[in-house]
Amino acid sequence: MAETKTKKRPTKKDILKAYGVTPEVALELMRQMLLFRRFEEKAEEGYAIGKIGGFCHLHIGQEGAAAGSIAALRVDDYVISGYRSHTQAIAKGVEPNAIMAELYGRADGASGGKGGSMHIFGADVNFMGGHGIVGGQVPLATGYGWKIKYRGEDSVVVCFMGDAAVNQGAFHESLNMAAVWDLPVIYVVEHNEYGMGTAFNRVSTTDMEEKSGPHGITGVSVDGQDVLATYALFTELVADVRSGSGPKFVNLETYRFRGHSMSDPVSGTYRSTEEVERYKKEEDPIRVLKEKLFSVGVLDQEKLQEMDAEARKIAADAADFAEASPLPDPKQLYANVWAEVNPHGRLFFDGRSRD
Amino acid sequence: MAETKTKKRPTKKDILKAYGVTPEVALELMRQMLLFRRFEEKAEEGYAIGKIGGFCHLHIGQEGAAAGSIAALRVDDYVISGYRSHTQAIAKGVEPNAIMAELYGRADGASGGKGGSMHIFGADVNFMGGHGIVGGQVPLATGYGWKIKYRGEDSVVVCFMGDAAVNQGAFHESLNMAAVWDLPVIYVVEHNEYGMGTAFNRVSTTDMEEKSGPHGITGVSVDGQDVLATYALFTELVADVRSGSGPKFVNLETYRFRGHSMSDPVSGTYRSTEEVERYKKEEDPIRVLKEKLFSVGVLDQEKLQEMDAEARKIAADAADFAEASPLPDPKQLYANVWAEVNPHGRLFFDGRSRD
Amino acid sequence: MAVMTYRDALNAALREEMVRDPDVFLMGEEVAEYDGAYKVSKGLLDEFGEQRVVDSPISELGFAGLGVGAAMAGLRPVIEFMTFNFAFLALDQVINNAAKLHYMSEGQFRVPIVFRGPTGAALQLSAQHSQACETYYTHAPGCKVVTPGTPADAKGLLKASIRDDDPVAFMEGELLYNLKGEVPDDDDFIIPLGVADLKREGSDISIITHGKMIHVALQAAAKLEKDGIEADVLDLRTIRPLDMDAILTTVAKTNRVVYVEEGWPYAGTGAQIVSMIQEEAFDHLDAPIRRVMQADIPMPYAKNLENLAKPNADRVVEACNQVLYR
Amino acid sequence: MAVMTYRDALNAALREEMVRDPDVFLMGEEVAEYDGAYKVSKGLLDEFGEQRVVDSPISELGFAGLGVGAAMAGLRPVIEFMTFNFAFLALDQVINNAAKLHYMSEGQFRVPIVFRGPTGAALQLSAQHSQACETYYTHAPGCKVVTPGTPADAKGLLKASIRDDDPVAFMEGELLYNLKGEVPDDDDFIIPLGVADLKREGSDISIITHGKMIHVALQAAAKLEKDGIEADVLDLRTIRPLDMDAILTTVAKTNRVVYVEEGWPYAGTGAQIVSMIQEEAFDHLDAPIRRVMQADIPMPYAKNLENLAKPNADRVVEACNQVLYR
Ligand SMILES: Cc1ncc(C[n+]2csc(CCOP(=O)(O)OP(=O)(O)O)c2C)c(N)n1
Ligand SMILES: Cc1ncc(C[n+]2csc(CCOP(=O)(O)OP(=O)(O)O)c2C)c(N)n1
Ligand SMILES: [Mg+2]
Ligand SMILES: [Mg+2]
Repeated sequence: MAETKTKKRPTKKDILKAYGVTPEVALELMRQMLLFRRFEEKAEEGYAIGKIGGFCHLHIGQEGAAAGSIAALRVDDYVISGYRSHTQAIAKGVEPNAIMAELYGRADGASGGKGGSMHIFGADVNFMGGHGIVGGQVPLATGYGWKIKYRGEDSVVVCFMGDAAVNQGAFHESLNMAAVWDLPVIYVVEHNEYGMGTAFNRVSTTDMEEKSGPHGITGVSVDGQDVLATYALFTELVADVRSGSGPKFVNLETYRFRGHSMSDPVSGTYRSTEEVERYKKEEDPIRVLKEKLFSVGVLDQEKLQEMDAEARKIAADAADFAEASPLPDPKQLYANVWAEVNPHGRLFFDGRSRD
Repeated sequence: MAETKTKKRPTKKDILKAYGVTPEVALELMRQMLLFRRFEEKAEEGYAIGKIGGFCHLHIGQEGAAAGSIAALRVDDYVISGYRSHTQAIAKGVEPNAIMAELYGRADGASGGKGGSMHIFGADVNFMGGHGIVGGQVPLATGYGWKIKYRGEDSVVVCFMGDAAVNQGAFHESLNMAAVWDLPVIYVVEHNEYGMGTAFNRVSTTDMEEKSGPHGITGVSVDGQDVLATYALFTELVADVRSGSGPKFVNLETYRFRGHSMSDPVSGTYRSTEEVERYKKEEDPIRVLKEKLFSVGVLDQEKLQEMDAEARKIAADAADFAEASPLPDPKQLYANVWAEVNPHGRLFFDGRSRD
Repeated sequence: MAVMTYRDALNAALREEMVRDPDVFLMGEEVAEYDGAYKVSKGLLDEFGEQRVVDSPISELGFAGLGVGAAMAGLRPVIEFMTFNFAFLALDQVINNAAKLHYMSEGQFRVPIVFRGPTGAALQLSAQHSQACETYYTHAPGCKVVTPGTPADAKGLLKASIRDDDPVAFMEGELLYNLKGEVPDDDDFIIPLGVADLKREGSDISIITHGKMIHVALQAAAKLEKDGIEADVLDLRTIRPLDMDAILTTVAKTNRVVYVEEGWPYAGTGAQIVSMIQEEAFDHLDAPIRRVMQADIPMPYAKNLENLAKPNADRVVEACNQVLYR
Repeated sequence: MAVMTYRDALNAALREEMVRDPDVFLMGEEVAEYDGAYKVSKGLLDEFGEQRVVDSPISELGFAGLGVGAAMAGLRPVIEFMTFNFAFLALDQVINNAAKLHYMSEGQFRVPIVFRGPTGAALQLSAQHSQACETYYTHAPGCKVVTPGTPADAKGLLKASIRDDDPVAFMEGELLYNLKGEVPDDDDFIIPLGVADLKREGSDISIITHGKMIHVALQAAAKLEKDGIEADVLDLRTIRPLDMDAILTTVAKTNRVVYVEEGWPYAGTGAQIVSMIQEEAFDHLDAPIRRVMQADIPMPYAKNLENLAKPNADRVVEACNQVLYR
């Protein structure tokens, strides 16, 4: 399976035109991917020194997904994801500082320190999380699509999930409803070949593209390591969906360069070191884009280093910000359990004092 | 939708040969369908006079499904179904007396009066119920398939469900597992066009046959009102599955002549009286078979009446048996909650005396 | 005041709230064209159209989750479970999403959703269709639970639940749908969540209960009255929020308590309430509290066994006599 | 006696039972090639092959139900939930099928299945990954619930659970997997379900608890000891069946009770136990029973908040002092 992933990509001079992408957009995608990479490397550091706890799932190697898809969205479009979602949050506009502070479990975190890595939210920029139950976000995304249609709006929802999520009933129930009610949702599988240690072909006898078929939604595949191709596809899909063409399903082929979470080895158990090394060498989305942009003269080593330095600075600043942010006030322990505290009756039953 | 159901059926002299069915089998299928019809009419009577309570779902109009499929099975093959399952229980060998007594809630009922219409079981003849949660039996069927493979046996599982069940996550999760592990299960949708009052095309944008596609299981459709066609298909499928060809999916097209359950009107709300009348006239599986057998001289009016009288007698006897059977002993109230009552510790918490 | 059935009271509550707030919609199996399996939504499709009264596929997990998403997005969904027995399939969306998202996001999202439908046993529906499911919802913080026992309570509480900004499991009784009672006409007739109702006054013993069981409790109280025993019958109405003040008041008055509940005993709502009473009113208790519950078994089909399994007035009277040491 | 971790004790129990009975198999996410997310099934794939140690898709409802079917059919499945947090998705199969089929069929089917995995909070896993899920399983008759707190108990109880003819929810603690303790070597070392264990003896107060919390209770007892207070620490070990005799014995001895549990308070196991003690040992109680539980909130991520939310020894000591009127 893994062996067949290398795709033919345009390499000629007019490459950006072939993708229908301007140099500005291409550079912005590079800028984003660099930021994602440096940010998550910083998170890795934070985890290693015990500043970050719990589960922490990185997108390193998969940066093309968030960059290529979310760049095609408007601010009033919605993005929702699973527990591997730092880069999508950044792409949608959640402040890196707030994300890092959330990873650190601090008061200035995106979720006030209550969510952690798996539960980043940014309601103001329409980033709806950050969900920990595999497949659990898929019905929620469908509900956002429902609301858009209900109100006659023209926003679009992009719902990310991992390849293992398509084996959850929630996925199938949701896609069927989205088709029946013609909801403006793009369901995107970040197909990185593995769900934890389980290769996709060990838990499915069919290809990813076929998974949406019974619900009347055609699947389309894209090389997610090629951010330009991803961007081009999403530009088209988002326009289609916005104009009322109903739900879509995208098989975004990608690969994760790190372990499943921080406690999982990168390779050596369920996948070989050679496999990972080959992907890192040939399928790094940043390198793939860099080579293209170098070849057409839109980017050079110096400019790249400048951009990278900027990315590193944002990431370092985020870590500093997080470090400087206080722990959540203990008074917050009982805040926001209930959106409405009724004037009558008891809502808390632990018998503890709450101030 | 409903309008397109009438199928071309062989009408020529060598009709049985065309189906690959012997006269004996054809007559046996007729005998069974008559029994199903008369049995359930008796149940209707019992319900009308208050002998039967709760939910009671009839197969009237759908007799071809159980007859045509289960006749192709061996005793050591398994059948499992939903809450509409009287005829499947009879076909698999549960005594009509025991089923009727169960409907009456009596001690001699198939489940000792504890299950009722929705929960008929016959472990001795490998009829595994009788399940009330839509789609809930589908994972169980998959577990039976697992056990057959685990033990290296060559039995086959037939799992019935209604058309609405394919929208349950349990369906998709099960079919995927069955495909991945190559389990000997035939999943059969009794597609009677409606889930309660909801026409299938209101809750699906695709045809039933496509529902198993993403799991790598091809769907095949059959005219379930043509019991010979049903029998022919199942004979073939069962042989295939027994020889190791893996799971199958059957879209068995049929129609229910009664309301969803006893409290549901036959027609006038979600479907027209004309629609129901047309089906009863043109698509009654008993009549369809009768016309065939009359036309080839395997059956005549006299013989049919004889068979019908026999069926009526079995049904009437079942009602008498049920009526004569005592209510369950109150002592049974607490029996069989636990298969193993541990020597230590409390298992019941109602503080009541249990003898 | 109009006399109407519990069913019509629910219907009126839905209609009024849908008129009042265009963000309210109803989704579930058979709620539209079929008027609801128990006809609670009768006429609403005609009045509000198919965008606001929506027949769903049989996908409890899916449409419950769709409702949660729609609520996060600003709508106020009413999700009907044909019965709560089927909602086990949806529980992940209720507990892990609806009940937690407000907290996990530090208040960025509200989830103003009502999950409603019948809970508990009807008549001879046997094990998979006869469960009182309250515990599955009360246990987790973040979800409110409402169990009305009369038409007026059904109406006033459903309206309050729809207006509440938190997820509410609104649990009805199939056997109550035909029950008639007086219901105030006022469009803004609201019964606030968290206020118990003393359905009968007495001073000898407190019978505490909720939902369908209030009628059993009242029957028992009538029987006790003939024996010269006067019972307080306290209807909790909502079990989260819980009107603990009302509970402590009746306990302080009578010093003797019987708790009546439809469901299974182990870790039921009653266990919680008994536990709190003994903690907070220890010195007021003259006798141990007894609970009258369903037999601790899956519900059997046969009519005689089912009757034995359910709580009834005689059992309540017996428990009261024990608590009164008579 | 060998000293081994809780993880290895579980592993040994699985291995021994798989050797003993060819009908026992293990299925779940990552249990085979990955050795289990928490390495509980390490080496079992190599030893027993892929028909008996099976990696499943992420389909909790599906593979739990597959297990129930396989159990009805005569096998003895051990179904691993990576954690019980994910098992909400499977609850319909556990409650509506596993727990009821024996009754509904009047004993025609047995469902000898074990659902196992960690329950409760680990470290900073936040709201969706940090739930103590016992109540969802204890409430319904038909399902047994086991919560071992030590390596020896883990081994003896898992073996007993696998051999038991009923469905068992076997709930482990992620934070216990590395805990070391003595474990008898005997291949037939079984701890019968329904037998509590007095983990510490004292006569002033009874601390009743189970699972991971026994260690918190023992810490609290050690602190109390310094203050001259001697506590009984009763580890229930299995919460259905429940060793009520042991509970009543310790209550009769000390007349004062604190109950400690990891989960949420409302309708937790503790509520049930308090309710029964007050009913069955009313006259033995010298003070109200207090419960020490998780804060009644979804679990927050931040370390300081998480620590505040969890029960700890100081809270237990405080509750004991209250019960002792000190
Ligand atoms: C319902 C549920 N089951 C199991 C888990 C544990 N788990 C977390 S991530 C994961 C693997 C998911 O893989 P995939 O969907 O491919 O996403 P990826 O991690 O590769 O991005 C598992 C099994 C969970 N969080 N939720
Ligand atoms: C999970 C679940 N949801 C809802 C119901 C209520 N219900 C019982 S039968 C039924 C319709 C099922 O239709 P279909 O699958 O087509 O089977 P049919 O009745 O036509 O045989 C519904 C909604 C249920 N029993 N289980
Ligand atoms: Mg993956
Ligand atoms: Mg149907």
